[in-house]
Amino acid sequence: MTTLPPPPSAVDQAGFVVELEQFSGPLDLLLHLIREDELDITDLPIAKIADQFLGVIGDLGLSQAADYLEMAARLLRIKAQTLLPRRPGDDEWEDPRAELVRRLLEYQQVRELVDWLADAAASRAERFARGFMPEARPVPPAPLVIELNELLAAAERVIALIPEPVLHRVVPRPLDVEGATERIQALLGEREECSWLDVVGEGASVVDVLSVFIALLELAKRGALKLRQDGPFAPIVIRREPPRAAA
Amino acid sequence: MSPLAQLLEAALFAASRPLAVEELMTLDPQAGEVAVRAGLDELRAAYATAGHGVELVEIALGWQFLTRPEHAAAIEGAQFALRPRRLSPAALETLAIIAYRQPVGRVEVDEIRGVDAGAVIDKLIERGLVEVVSRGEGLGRPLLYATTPQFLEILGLKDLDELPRLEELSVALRPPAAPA
Amino acid sequence: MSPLAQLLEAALFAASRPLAVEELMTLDPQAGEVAVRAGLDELRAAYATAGHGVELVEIALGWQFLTRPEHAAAIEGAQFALRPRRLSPAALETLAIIAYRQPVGRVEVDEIRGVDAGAVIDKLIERGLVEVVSRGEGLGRPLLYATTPQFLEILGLKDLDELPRLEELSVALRPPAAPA
Repeated sequence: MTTLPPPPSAVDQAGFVVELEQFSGPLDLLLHLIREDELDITDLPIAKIADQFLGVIGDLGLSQAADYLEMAARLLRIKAQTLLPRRPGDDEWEDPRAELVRRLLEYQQVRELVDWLADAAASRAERFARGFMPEARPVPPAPLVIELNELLAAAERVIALIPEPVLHRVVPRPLDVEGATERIQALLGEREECSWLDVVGEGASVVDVLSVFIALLELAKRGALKLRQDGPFAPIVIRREPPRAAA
Repeated sequence: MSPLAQLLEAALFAASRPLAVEELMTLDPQAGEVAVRAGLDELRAAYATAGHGVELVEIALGWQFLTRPEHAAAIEGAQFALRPRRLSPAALETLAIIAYRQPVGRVEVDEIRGVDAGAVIDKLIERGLVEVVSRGEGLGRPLLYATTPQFLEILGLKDLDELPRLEELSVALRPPAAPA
Repeated sequence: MSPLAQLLEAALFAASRPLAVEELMTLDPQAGEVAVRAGLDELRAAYATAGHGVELVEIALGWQFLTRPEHAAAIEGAQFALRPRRLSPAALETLAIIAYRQPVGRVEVDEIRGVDAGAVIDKLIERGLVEVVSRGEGLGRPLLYATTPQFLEILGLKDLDELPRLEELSVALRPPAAPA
């Protein structure tokens, strides 16, 4: 039985979890679930723990946080792998849980260190250092030392980083923002709304995508259109602005 | 007390941070390291035996007068001094990893914690607990981080050797990867 | 020393300002003004008789520990002898780029170092080693940076022409050849 911790305290408007008081990350949450059910880390019932993990991040609204989402995906993949049948006597078989188990053990040790550090900090906080400075005059800043050799060594390091005398990276084709702008305006001249794919088409090059993107942002800034995306990786919807008055 | 012990006392009393033996040696050019260490021992003993509310403590690679723990509640209650804010679990995790792996790059910290540690590391740098010490080898020459003397100070440690050894923990951490 | 005198000692040590008798009375609700004054006398006497480098002094605003005047010169001298600070490798690299390319914009520095140099440049400005000299042409008219006279002063150079030319660098860095 999993008792749910209180909901997260700091979720910004965009829905991304900034910092949780409850868990410091997906490994922490995972360890919490394992401890609560008194499960054996080295022989993890992956199906059970994956379902619990998904349940908790859903309830906490964590499903938008990339780190938690990535862990969820990893758990599901391991779960799928463990469900695959394997031939008896297959020596090549490697437990798909192994990597996760290693990370969990390592993380568990970090948590143990955290407890030790927190205790040490708490006992240090029982002692105060000198609060009052009799000589309140400002202390001059410490003298700065730079040796010419140090600077030259730094210059050499820097030079070593430059393959050639600095050349600007050459883009194979210049961005065609104007062309993209015209294409978008033409499309919106015909319809109220179109999608990202309508503008860029299939198999667009990086340069095309960038051109369209910049053109869209520019047009949106000018108030000529509105952009909407219903969720991460959802299609981008481009809408003419202001909407033409209904006939 | 000897004149040197008195001079050390005055200097340590006036400072708000731990002073290293080398720094204390600059107080009196005549006194060498041996004399300064003897003076510190004399001073510590004088405070320990006469029943004082403060004591001389070796901490953060230096020496510092600190109040005795039993007075903390009264001093804080009277609002003459504030206790430092506690570090968040995320900050402590990051500090633990940096302390044991230093010098260490951000990617390694991220990997062990399973989250992006960039913002936490920036906060720790801002608080003076972590600093950039060098650049590593490899792609993009990543910055390498290490703990500062102030890290030792907030934990009340003399040096990094006072951290628990990994073998003493109940689970074993994999050894840091050997540099390629 | 009595427990109350020890508590007073710890509080006076930790407080960020002199404390009045009325304030010190809040440390221990059981102790009245008479007891606190007696504790302060006891504390002052303990420091005065045992030969200490600090003393308890009553001033207009209240009570506070001060170092004895005879140590003032030594302490101030030692405070002045702060450990000289060195620049981090990142700062040195940035400084080297600005020194050799000035006036130079941030984007160019970023490009050469392969990382965002904004924070490092700000630190160099704060330290008085680098300054904004003008705005460049082009997109957003970027700020252009150059080294300051203080940069030359720290390096002991008369002017920028005294910086070794880049072609000479690897020669200049090689240790002087031993006489054959």
